[in-house]
Amino acid sequence: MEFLGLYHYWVFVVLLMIGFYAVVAKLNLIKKLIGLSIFQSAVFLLYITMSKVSGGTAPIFSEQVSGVLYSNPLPQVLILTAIVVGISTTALGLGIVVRIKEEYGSIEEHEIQEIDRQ
Amino acid sequence: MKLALDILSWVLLTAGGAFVLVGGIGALRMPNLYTRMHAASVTDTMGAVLVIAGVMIQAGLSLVTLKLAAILMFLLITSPTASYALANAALLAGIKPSAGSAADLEDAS
Amino acid sequence: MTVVLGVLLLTLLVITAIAIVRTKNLFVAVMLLGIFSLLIAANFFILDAADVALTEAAVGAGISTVLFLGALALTSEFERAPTPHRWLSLAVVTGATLVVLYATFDKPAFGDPGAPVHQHVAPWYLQKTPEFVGIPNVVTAVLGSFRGYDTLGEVFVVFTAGIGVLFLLSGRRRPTGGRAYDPTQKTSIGLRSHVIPLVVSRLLTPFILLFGLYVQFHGEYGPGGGFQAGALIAAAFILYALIEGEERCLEVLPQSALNALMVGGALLYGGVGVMGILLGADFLDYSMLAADPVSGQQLGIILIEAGVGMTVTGVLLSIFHAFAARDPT
Amino acid sequence: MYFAVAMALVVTMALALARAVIGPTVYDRVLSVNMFGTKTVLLLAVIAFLYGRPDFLDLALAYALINFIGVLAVLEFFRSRARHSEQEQEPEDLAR
Repeated sequence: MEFLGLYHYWVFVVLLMIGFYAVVAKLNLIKKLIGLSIFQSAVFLLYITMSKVSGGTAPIFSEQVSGVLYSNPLPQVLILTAIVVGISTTALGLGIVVRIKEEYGSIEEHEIQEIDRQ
Repeated sequence: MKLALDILSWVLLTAGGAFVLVGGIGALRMPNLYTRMHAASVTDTMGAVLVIAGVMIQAGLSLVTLKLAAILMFLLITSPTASYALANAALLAGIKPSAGSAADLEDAS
Repeated sequence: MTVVLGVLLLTLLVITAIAIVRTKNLFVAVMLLGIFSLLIAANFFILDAADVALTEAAVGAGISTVLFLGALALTSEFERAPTPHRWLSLAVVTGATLVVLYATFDKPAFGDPGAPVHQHVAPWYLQKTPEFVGIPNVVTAVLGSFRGYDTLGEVFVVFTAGIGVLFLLSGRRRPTGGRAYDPTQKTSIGLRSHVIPLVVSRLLTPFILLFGLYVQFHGEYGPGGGFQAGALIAAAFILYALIEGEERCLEVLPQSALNALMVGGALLYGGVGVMGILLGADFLDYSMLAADPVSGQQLGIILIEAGVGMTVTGVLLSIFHAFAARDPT
Repeated sequence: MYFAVAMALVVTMALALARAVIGPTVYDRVLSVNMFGTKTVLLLAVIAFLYGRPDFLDLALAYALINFIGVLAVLEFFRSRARHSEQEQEPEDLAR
């Protein structure tokens, strides 16, 4: 069980780097945005992992559970807002991609650069 | 009485878990799209009913039971509808139901 | 025992992410992204973050799939080019992975109550919420009251993103009547094959709206609040638009109403903050809104959550309409 | 007991994920996404009890209500694609 203590962080690292790979290596702009949202989810996972206290419960008081440990509410607040902001900014990115497609006729990065060079 | 209810809910939960698992295996192992859909959807409804009924017995009569009933109702309405719409779309796209293994592959490509 | 569940779900998460990056078919990638969102919501729930999981559910289950599919319909569905410099990129990424992995060994173990994160303001929030705000959901208390500035900023980011999408995409609307509610066109394949979904969706839409309002106003007592409710209400209208046609949805809730919601929500939030100043307290300090500071705080939180909900609904629906109204080129 | 059911659900989710990754047609993938959604609803309901906080069922309820939208969006996507590509593409391509 000891080595599982860091498993959540390892998953965070791997997810982060999968998203990063999609952003740097893929040429398709929508694929890049998908990679970006994986990257974003990895960061969310890191924050929520840090907020967890073993043996704790969600930070909502209730009569059924009293005198128990509560998990940390602060990272949850930050991520809660970040999720909605994330979808809005992803939508903005998709909007830009759609406009690029309309102007250039392509969403592949190398083709767009070629058109730009002419 | 308490013990009887507990045993009943355990039986329901175990049966539900078994149904769900069988459905999952069916969805993976069945030879073509429509049989997979059959495996997934039949056990979707049955597994959901059993699991939620088992949990409901544990919850007793309260707001929680009401919420569980609502969840069950919405699942029972939406899940078959989604399966139906999906099967319909697949049929319209030209995937023929046939008994052969991986038949949809040859039809589709 | 729940650790094992968490580990399994996290492993599935990694497998899904790899599959998303490997597939060339963007439609498949979007489908897998839906699975990814479900998995990460389950993970959040296991990690005690019920509010966050509800947000991810409200956003990830409907809206993000709809937006990505809308963008795919307007662009293309396949990634055509092979990945260049694949091995170089993989090497760079692997190197970075090893560096960050090395850094994780300095992290406190998972769930350690003595970790530095749990020493700073968090215990204070947990301790003082019943006294200062008097609501059971600490997350809502921190979101609305203790860290009100932060949330105000986030609301304005959402608002700005909405305006940005409107600037980018709403310039050239399809000539009116293009895909307007046209019964002859709908019967081609639509009506026959979709009558059951039609009935079910009509049945479901009011329940989603009702549930959205419940989440909005129950946010002080259970998981919920403006962000989740806004996304849920937007999802209800998106369902209506998918079934009845986008133009019908715009007749029910026209773009001007959406603009009013966007602006009005942000203004309501800011206005509550300014009210605090006018009544002699600090910006976004709600203690003076009522005779009793605690009920003042509660009133303030209800008002700003309403503002958040309005802005999020308006922005998400405007974005959806901006994508849906465009013709593929 | 809840734990055993939760494990069965997670294993089923893994199987559904395998089906989503293998395909082969897009309909298989949509099917597995839908199945994954149902299993998530059940898993969240069971975990809420496993944790002894049954008041968190709102989450499962939210999924039960709006999972459906994803499938409908996909169908609408197929339909509009079929309409736009009638002249350009062979319909056989669409099943992929």
